[in-house]
Formats: sequence, C-alpha cells, structure tokens
Amino acid sequence: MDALSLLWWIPALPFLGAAVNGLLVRNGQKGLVTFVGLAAPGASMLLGLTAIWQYATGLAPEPLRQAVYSWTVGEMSIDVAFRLDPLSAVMTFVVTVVGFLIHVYSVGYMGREEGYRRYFSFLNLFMGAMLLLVLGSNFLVMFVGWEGVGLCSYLLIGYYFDQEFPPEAGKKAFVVNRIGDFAFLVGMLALFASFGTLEFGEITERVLAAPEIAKAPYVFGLSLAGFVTLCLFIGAMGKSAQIPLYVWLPDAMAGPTPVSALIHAATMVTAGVYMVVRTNVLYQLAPEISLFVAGIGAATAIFAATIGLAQNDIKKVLAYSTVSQLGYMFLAAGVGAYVAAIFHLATHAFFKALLFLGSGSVIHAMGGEQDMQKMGGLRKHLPLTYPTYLIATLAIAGIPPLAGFFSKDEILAGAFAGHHHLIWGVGILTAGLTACYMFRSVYLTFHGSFRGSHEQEHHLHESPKVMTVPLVLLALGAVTAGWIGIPTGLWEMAGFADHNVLHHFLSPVIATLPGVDTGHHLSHSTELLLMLVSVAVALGGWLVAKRLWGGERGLAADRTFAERLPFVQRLLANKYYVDELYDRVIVRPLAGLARGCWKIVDTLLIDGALHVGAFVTELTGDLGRFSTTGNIRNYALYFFAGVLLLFWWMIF
Amino acid sequence: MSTSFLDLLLGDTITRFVFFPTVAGLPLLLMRRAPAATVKIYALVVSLVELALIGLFVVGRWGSTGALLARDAVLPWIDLAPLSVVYEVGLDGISLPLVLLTGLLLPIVLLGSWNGIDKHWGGYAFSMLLLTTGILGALVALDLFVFYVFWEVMLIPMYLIIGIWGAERRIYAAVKFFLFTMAGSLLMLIGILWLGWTYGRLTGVWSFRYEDLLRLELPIDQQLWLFGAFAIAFAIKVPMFPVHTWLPDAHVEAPTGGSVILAGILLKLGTYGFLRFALPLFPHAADRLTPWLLALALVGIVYGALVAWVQVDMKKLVAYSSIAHLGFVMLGIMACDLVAWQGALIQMVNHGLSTGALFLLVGMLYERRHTKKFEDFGGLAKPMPWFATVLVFSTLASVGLPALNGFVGEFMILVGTFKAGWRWFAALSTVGVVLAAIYLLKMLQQTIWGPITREENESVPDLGLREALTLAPLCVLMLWIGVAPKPFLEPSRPALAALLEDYRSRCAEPAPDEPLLAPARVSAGSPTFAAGVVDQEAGR
Amino acid sequence: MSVPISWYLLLAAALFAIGAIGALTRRNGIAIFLSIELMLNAANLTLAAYSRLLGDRAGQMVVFFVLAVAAAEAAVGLALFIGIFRLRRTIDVNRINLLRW
Amino acid sequence: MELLAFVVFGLAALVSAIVVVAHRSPIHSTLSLVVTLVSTAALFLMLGSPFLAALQVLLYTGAILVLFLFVIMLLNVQRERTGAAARSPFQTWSALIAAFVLAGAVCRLLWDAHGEAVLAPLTEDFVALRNTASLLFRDYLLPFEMVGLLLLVAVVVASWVARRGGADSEEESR
Repeated sequence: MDALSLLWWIPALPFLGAAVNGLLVRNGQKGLVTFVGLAAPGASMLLGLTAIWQYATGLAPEPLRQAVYSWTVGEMSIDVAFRLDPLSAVMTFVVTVVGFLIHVYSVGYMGREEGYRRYFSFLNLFMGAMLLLVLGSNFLVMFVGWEGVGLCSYLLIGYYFDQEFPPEAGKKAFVVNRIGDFAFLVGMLALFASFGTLEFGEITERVLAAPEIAKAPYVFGLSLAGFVTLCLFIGAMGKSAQIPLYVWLPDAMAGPTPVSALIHAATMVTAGVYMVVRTNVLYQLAPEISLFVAGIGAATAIFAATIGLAQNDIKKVLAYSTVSQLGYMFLAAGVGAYVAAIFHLATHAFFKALLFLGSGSVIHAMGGEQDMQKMGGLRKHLPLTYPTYLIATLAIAGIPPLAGFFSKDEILAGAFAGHHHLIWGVGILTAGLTACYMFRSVYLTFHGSFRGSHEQEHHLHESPKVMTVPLVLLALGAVTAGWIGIPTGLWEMAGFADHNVLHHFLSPVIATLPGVDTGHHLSHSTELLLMLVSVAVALGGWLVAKRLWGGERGLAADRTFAERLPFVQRLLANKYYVDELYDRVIVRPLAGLARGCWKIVDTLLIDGALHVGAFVTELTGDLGRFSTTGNIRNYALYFFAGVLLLFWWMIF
Repeated sequence: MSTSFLDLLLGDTITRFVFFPTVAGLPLLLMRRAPAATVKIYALVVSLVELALIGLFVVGRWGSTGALLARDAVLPWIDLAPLSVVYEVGLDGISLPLVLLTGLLLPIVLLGSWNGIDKHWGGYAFSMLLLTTGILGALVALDLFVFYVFWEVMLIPMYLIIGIWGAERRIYAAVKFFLFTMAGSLLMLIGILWLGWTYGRLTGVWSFRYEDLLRLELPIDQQLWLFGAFAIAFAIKVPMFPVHTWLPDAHVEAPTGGSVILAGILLKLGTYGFLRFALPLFPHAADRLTPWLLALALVGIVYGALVAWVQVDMKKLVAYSSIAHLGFVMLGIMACDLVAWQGALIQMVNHGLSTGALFLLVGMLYERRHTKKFEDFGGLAKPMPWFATVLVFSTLASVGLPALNGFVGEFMILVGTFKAGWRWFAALSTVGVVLAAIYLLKMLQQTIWGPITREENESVPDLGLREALTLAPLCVLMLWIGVAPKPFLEPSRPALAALLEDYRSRCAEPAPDEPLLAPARVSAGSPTFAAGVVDQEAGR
Repeated sequence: MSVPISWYLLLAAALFAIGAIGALTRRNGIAIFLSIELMLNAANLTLAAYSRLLGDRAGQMVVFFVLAVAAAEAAVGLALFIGIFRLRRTIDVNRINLLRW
Repeated sequence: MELLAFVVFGLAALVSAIVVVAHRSPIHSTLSLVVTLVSTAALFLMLGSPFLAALQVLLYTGAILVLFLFVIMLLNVQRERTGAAARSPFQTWSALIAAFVLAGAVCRLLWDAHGEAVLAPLTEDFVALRNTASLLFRDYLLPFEMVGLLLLVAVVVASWVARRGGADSEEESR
C-alpha cells in the first residue's frame, strides 16, 4: 500500500468519524459510537505511521507535497495541499499516537457520560483539525486546522455545558485564542502581500534565495521578517498559552480530563511551537524577535512554575506546568534551538499526557474530586496509576535517563551555547521549581494518609483496563522518547558514532542562512557540566519537595507558608491576580466603551438628532394643521382669499 | 423585429424570472377566504418555481461563454424626445451570486414564516414576492431609471412587512426604515437625473442607460457631488456607520422572514450599488474619497461589533453584527482590488446565508418562547440539541471560522485590502474578527449553554422537520462555500476583472474640466456585456 | 331711456358679493347653499349681460348649462344634507367638522 | 321706461338678496331667494333672453327652490342658534371685508371698462327663440345631452345618498 498517496486521508479519516458519529449515529448506540470513535483515529494513526515509515525510508528529507484541490484561483491562488516533511512527520507521529491512546482511555473515562457520542464526535473532529494543522502545506490549511482545534477546544472545554463555568471557560479560551489569531491573520496577510503565496516551501525558498527582501524595513522599524514573525508569534502566544495570553489554559481544565490531556497538554497547545519552528527561516532573519520569543518563553516558564507551586487542584498544577513547559519550548525556539523545541514538544506530549491521564485516573477514583487537599495515600489503592504517574513526574523533572531529561537539557544547552546566560539561568531555576511542584503533587496525592471523606475512601478503586493500558503505553513513551535525541556530545564522549536520530532527521527543516550563525557548539566538558547542573537542580527540587510534603507531612508546609508569607501565598494562589487585572483594565473599559457607543452615540446622538429633526417637522406640521379646522366655512374663506389674491395678481 | 414586453415575459428571459413572482403572486390577493394551507402551499410553489426559473436560466447559459452573460432585448419605455428611457436588464457575474441568493432565500423565507405569521398570510407572501421582483429587478437593471424604479419597488413591500407583521414598535421601525431609505434614494434620484441631463446636453438625447452613462467623463467637482448622492443612498442601505440606526430597529421589529430578506439581500443592494454604480460612474471621486469610506467601513466593523456585544436582545445582537459584517464588505469594495472585490461579493452571499440562518433560528426560538431577551434563555442545548447544533454552526460561520463560508470572504477581503496597500485598514479591521468571536460566543453562552434557569425552558421542543428543511440548505451551502469556494468565485471573476480594469484606467487619466463623452468602450468598458467573454488577464 | 350695460354688471357684482358674504358667514348648511345659488345667479346675470353686449347667444347657452348644473348640484347637495342630518341630527356646519386636524 | 324697470327689479333683487343672506330662518331665506330669482328673470327678459327668463322661473323657482323648501321642512331645520359659541367674529368680519373688497374691485374694473356706454338696440334676430333653439339643439347638442346625463346621474346619486339606512348608517351601526 502506498500510504504516501493517501496522505490526505490522515486528517480526513477523523473528520469522517466525527461526521458519522455526529450526524448518523444515534445516542443510544454506544457500541457503534465507540467503534467509529476509535476506528477513525486508529486508522488514521496506522496510515500516518505507515506514511511516515515509507517517507523516512524512501523520500526523506525531500518534502512530499500533495495538492488535493485548489481552494481559490486567480490572483489569490491557494491549494488545499498537504506536506510531509521531517517536521510534520514528527508532529503527525506524536499527534496520532498520543491522540489514539487518549481516545482509548476516553472509552473508560467517559463511559458513563450522557454525551458520549458528542464527546467522541468532537474528539475526532479535533484529531482531524490537528492533523490538518500539522500536515498543511501552506499557512491557509494550517490556519484552518489552527482555528479548527480552537473550535474543538471551545466545544470540549464546554463539554459540561449545563454547568455555569465550563462554557465560560470555553468562551474565554476561544476569545483569547482569537486575539492571537488576529495577529496570525495579519502576519499571513503581510506574507501573502509580499510573496504572493502562502506555501511554506515556496516562502522558505524565496527567503533563502533573497534574504534581503525579508530584511527590508517594513513597519515600526521592523523588517518584513520581524513584522511577520512578531505577528505569528502573537498568534502562537494565544494558542500556546504564553504571557500575556496564557490565562485561558488554567480555566480550560473545566473540560473532561482526557480532553485536557489531548488538547491542553499534548497537542493543540504545542501548535504555536510547531509554527515557530515551521517558519524558522524567518525567525532566523529576525534576531530581535527571536530574542523576544525566548524572553517571553523564559518569563512564562518561571512565572507559571511559581503559580504551580501554590495550586491545590491537581489539574491546575498540571495546567500551569504545561504553560511552564510551553515556555521552555519557546525559549528553545527563541534561542535558535529549533530541534530542541520540537524534541521537548514530543517528549512533553508523552509525559504530560500521561500526567493528565494519571490525574484523570485519580479523579475517576475519587469520584470527581480534584482537590489535592482531600487526597493522600492513594498509591495503595491505585497500583498502576501511581507508578506511571511517578514515571511521568520523573520525566518532567528531568531525571535521567527519562525523556524529559534529554529534551530539557538540550534546550538549556542551546540557551547556554547561544550566550543567553540569563535565560539559561531562568531555565535552570524553572527546572528546579518544576521538580519541586511536580513532586509536591505526587506526595500530596499518593503519599501520606487519606484526607478525604469516608465515602470517598470506600469508593477508591483502580481504573479499568481500558484506562490503565494507555497509561502503561504512555509511560513507556515517557521513558524512551528521549532516546531518539541523546545529545551528540554524549555519543562522542562514549566513543560511539553520532546517533542523535532526531537531530539528523529534522535538520533539513531548519534553514541554514548565510550570515546567520546557528552553529553554537559547546565543548563536551561544558555540555557534561551543564547536564550535571540540571540533574542536580532537579534532584534538589525533588528533595525540597520531599522535605516539605513527603511522608505524613501532608499540607503542613502549605499552612506554614500561608502563615509566614500570607501575601505571597495569596498572590500565588490567585495567580498574581492577572485575570482580575485583565478584567479591570481591558474587559470592563471595553464593555463600557461598547455601552457608551450604544447608549450615547447610537441612541442619544444619532437617533437623538433624528428625533429632533422629526420633532421639528412634526411641530411645523402641527402649526399648519390648525388651519384644517374641519369647518367648511373656514375653507370657503381660504378659497375666497385665494380668489382675491389671484384677482389681485391678474389685475396688477 | 420588435419585441414586446409580453414576449420578454413569456420567453426564456431575465424579465421572466424578475416579474414571475409578482404576476404569479397576484392570485394570493384574491385568496382571502381560502384555507390557510392552500395559500401557503401556493406561495411556496410559486417561490420554488421562481427558484427553478432562475436556476434553469443560469444553467442554460452556464459554460456557453465561460463568463455567463445574458441580457434581454432592450425595450423603449418612456420616449418623449429628448427624454429616452429604455427598459434594459442584463445578468453578469456581479449580479449573478445575489440573484441566486435571492432565489434561494425566497422559499426558505416563506417556509420559515409558516407559523410565525398569524394574519393575512396571503398578503405577507405577496409582499415577499413583490419584494423579490424589486430586488431582482434592481440587481439586473442596466438602465439607471429602471434601477431606480426597482429600488423604490423594494421599499414598499418591506415597509408593509415591518409595519403590518412586525412586533410591538413596528410602526416606528417601519417609518424609520422608510424615511432613511427614502432620504437616500431621493438624493440618488437627483444624481440620476443630473447624469441623464448631462448626457442629454452632450448628445441631445437624455439617456439613463448604464453603458451610455459610463461614457461620461465628468469634472471632479461634479463627480464628487454625484458620488456623494449615490454614496449616501447606498451607505444608508448598507448601512454604514453614522446612518445605520434604522437597521437594529427594523430587524428587531420585523417578522423573521422580513429580517432574513432584509439582512440577506436588501442590505447587499447598497454594497452592490457601490460596486456597480458609484465606483464605475465616478471613478475619480471614488478614488479621492476612498480613505474616508475605508475609515467609515472600519469604524462600522469595530463599532457594530462593540455595540453588538452589549445587547440584551438576541435579534438586536445579530442586527448589529450585520453592520460589522457589511463593514467588511465595504472595506473590500473600497479597496479596489480584484481579490478584495471577489471577497466582498462572496461575503455578501455568505452574510446572507449565515445571518439568514441566525435570524431564522432566533425566529424559531421566538415562536416557542415569545421572547428574544437573553435573560429568558440559557441551557437550551439540553432540550434542543439540534437547535443548538445549528445555532453553533451558523454562529461559527458568522464568526468567520475557517472551513466555513464566513472566513472565505473575510480572508479574501483582508488579503485584497492589504495587497492594495491599505495595510492599516486591513490590520485594524481584523480587530473585528476578534470582537466577532466575543459577541457571538456571548450569544451562545447566554442562550444554549449553562444551567437552565427558567422552568419554561425545560421542555422547549426541538426543531421540527419543516424547520430542519428550512435550515438545511443554508447549512450545506455554508460548509460548501467554506471548504471549496472556487466554484462560487469563478463566475464573477471576469466581470469584476473587467470592471476593475475600467475603473483603474479611468482613474489613471485626470478628470476633465468640462463634461465629456468618451467613445464607446468596446472591450473591457461596460462590464462584460459588449464583448461577451472578457480576457481573463484583463484584470491584472 | 336705455340702461347702460355696466349697470347690469354692477348689479351682478353686488349680488355676487352679497352671496359670498352669506356663503362665508351662515352656519346653516342650507342657507350656505342658498347663498351659493345667489352667487350662481349673479354670474348668470353677468353672462346674459355680456351676451347682449356682444350680440353672441353663446353666453345664453352657458347660462342654460349653469342652470342645469345648479339643478344637479342642488339635488346631490340636498341629498347629502339629508344623509348628514340622519347621522348627526344637525346641518350646522360648525358641527360638521369631520376633517378637523 | 327701461330704466324704471331696471331700478325696480334691480332693487328688488338686491333687497331680497340681502334678506336671503341675513335672515335666520331658512324658510324665509328661501322664499326671498324666489324674489331675487324672479327679479333676475325680468332682467334676463330686458337683456333679450326670454328663453332664459322662462327657464329661470320654471327651473329655479319652480323646481330647485321647491326642492329646498321640501328639504327644509323635511329636516325641520331650526333657526340658527345665536349663542356666543356659535359666533365667530373673525370669520364674519373677514368675510365682509373680503366681499366688499372684491365687489369694489370688480365694480371699479367694470366701470373703467364700460363706463356709461349704452347698448345697441335689440334686434329681432337676437331675441328670436327659433335661433336660440337652433343653437342649443344643433351646435350645443352634445353638451346638452351630456347635461341630461349629468342630471340623471345626479338624481341616481342623490337618491342613493339620501336613502334610509344608506352606507353611512350601516357603517355607523357596525
């Protein structure tokens, strides 16, 4: 089977599944729903893996482009086309595999829900849109997927639509994303206006052929590349939850947990990183924006990590952790370590999905309870969930040889190599904080003694197989995913040939521009030293967590902290009051302006002027009206007066 | 060979489908005692036949030239030397999408008014049919006098529809609608007469034919005055920012069908007028005033969106959203770029579909709950899942979600505007995209999501078969245009390209000091009719 | 001795003015009607006088038609008064102000 | 002789006209209009139109005014009320002024135009009824027939309007 010629079926299959489940299947047919809901992404995964295999063994690294049909013609000619190159291959792999596992998990997690069919329909829709995003050959198809995943995010966050909060959270997610999309759109416009195409390949070729076009001043003292990359990055800020547009992601936890795992941890939120790497040629030509990206990434990383320390909702901890890790990825992209960004994206997809699914298993066992203050000691009751969760925690904390270690280390090395020492420092600090708050969640959830009610304790049970098997498989990924990118330095020190598979595979995607220096190389000793430092920091974070929350200590540390530094604790627990700030500074003034426009401009000024005009007319009419007495004699008199006037006029 | 009006009416002509609704609708006025079902089915059949007539006419000419052009034989109408008014209608790629949309919306509107209109159904249906004739006539008129007549024909039925079948404040709304529109169209009438008079001064014969008047080269000051007269008439219809206040009132008070036709087609006559008349007839004035009109369009986009956001009435929200969406169309038209024009044209259709669907949905909700206020809704997705689905779908189309129709138009408009050099206008108008998400999602939030707060909402019935049939064609088209817009864009391209070519070449030459008569344009001049097929490259 | 033609005309003018005063000041509908007949009569007199002056009998024809029209007018007008009287029990034109404002 | 006749009939016409206008009772007004019309008929005779004189007496006094009288009696119209509310001094005074101005202006004009000019003597030809008849039934045949039609229509309409329980009262009772 030639999977490559069937490339467009990879996103099409999940769409088909969504349509079948959404329109044809009835609510009661649960078996059918499950079959369709799993078969579509499953088939898509198989097809995707086959295609990637055939591509990697046959065509690589030449990109494969497949145009399905032309969307528009004429001056603005855009094809609906797909592109398989190393970058999209990696993304497709991550999306289909993690996505399929989460689908399987959902069968168990969502089994008793009333909206089962709706859930699977939306989840399939999401898979389709996400695959459209990563496989799209031009900005337009990417944007379709980009908005499509946003839509699914909206629908799935608001899955529990009969409650007050989830739909609100969904709306917030969509709107905040839209703010980013607006910039994305402007960036696309600028690209199209300058290059006349939106194809990734063509744009890259043209920029490579004539970088001076992209470097020419455009607006605001920015070059074209600078303007476009700034716009695109603002788009990425929205989708990938970076400062200042990160506020929607924590709220997005209102959706079902598998949704958080799939959309708000593993796939959709990383789309921004994917886009930045996809357009790396432009970023390389806009060093000031790249630095900005790295700065925002680093700031987000540490900012979210500090908030994560003070959260008590297990999913909120993971949400801020996601924001923080996404910051890492942007940090990587910003300092030019594009491969590292994708690497971290891939490993993060595995361990963060695992964390979320594990937390889902916990929540499932707790009967919907998400507050860690009411948990504790769950490892006895959840014999499979605990080890997998622990593996994921170790991975995210950066303990070797798990996945997170290699990817995080590569990022930090990249930052150090690019002489961004401040950013490196922030990164390493964040690594420590990450280990700390992640182990805090492990200790509070699984260690110590149970703090919930008796009813809950009685109810505790391990999840069914359909949920635990994906956990195990993801744990496998969380352990091994890092091995595809073991740093070149390590191989060489050990005396082996370089087997940094990922790096070799992805390097054709990373443009090499004359005059742009990307090859920062560290000496092996420095590299090793950096690794040791980051491992030490991670272990330090772990130890701190163990000291504070380990064993039977439970929440004592949190209480002490709240007593000693009530201000800081409140600040962290309330997420630095950013939501409130936005509400006061942006939302309310805007609503006031809108109300002013309506009540003052529309009703008072425009309609008022109109009504004044109408009143004057009416008044004039009234004055004239009094002559219409209805008395025939008056009319006769008018008539007579008229005759006299005529007479007068005729004679004189 | 002399053709009579009757020949046109009976032949396979534009005239036939323009006048068919009114002629076939006349019996409705006599059916005062007939059972309601008979009246309704008769009207529906008439509307479907009308759709078939339009469809057959278009299909019959499809592909013959590639550009789909047709025009009826020209009939003398008022022949009092030196006054010469002719009846001349023609169909080209610019009017085609709107003609098709009109034909499509007519049966949908009648079906959507099935139970919502509770008195004088026959009269209502006849008003709709008469309105259709007015709209179609204005869209195909090739003589400004004929255009004006049809333009005014549209006014009366709409006035009646709002005034008779509207809600509580219907009289206020109807009068406001009437006065606004009338004020504008009288200015336009003066402009038309002035043009005819000028033509008469130059040739000895007053003519109002579009193609004749296109040959007029006027000095800039006259152009500015005349463009102003036309622009005000069309801007009121669109409606653009400071003259928009009739629209929310008209929409809120109008019955569902009236709102659908009003938003779906009537408003487009304004933008169509800009594209067809105001720009080509007065290119220099249009060129000079472009930044101002772009600014007004931009203000309309942002302003409409902001005001929509704080509405408490569902229908009013949709009405203000129309202002924002039509702002996009105006942006595209004034950008004077082929892509933008194509986008503007397709956006007119898109807005008709998605806003039409939204108004139908609001109407269905109103029939069930007799209220349009947000505070009375909430949580309706539970009792009405299909309603919620279609509402979300239409809303997303309206928001401009890619792969649905709204995005195609917005994107092309923005690309064209940006490409034409109006970068700031394009960039700033994308703010409207953000705001659209805010207010439309607010609408969803307050109607279908959340817990049910009112007891009456517990058991609202879901969509029935008739309602589903009403909405289905709209939804299918929304998805189709969004996924594969190419077939919808192609027919109008040659006509737009020719128009743009003509506009640009005329702008390039300075305006004369005295009115002049340019030689008749054979090729690109009068949009596409003379030459039949226009060179595909003409627009570039 | 023969009477100057202007005397007839002046007499007609005087009658006309009197009729006009009546038509404008009376409130009784029938009285107004009578005044109008008076004015018609004055006009007839003028016509007859000019007919005589010019030696053209066309003027007499016109008078004939005026008379006929006056008859028709009287018939319809009086019928209207009867109708109005049935409705409103009065023919006082001050009270028949249906068209007021 | 002619002068005397003119003075007598003219004065009679004037005086009775004033009575028509000034008397409160419609019956008296109508009766004094009879005097005016008969006087005018005499003047017609003096102006050489015996046909018109006859017609005036027969048609006006004989038919129209009798109709008036019938209606007045049918409706049993009272004298005009003279309450303060019924008076409208502005209307009255302006009517008087306007009428006098008009009359004055017309008189002035006529006097200027004709002065003391005396008429030529009457000719047999002018007075001859035969000639009048030939004029009416030959040259003016069409208008004559149309006047007949007009009268027919007037009669039909009048009888329809005045019928008991007409359209108006039907409207009223609904």
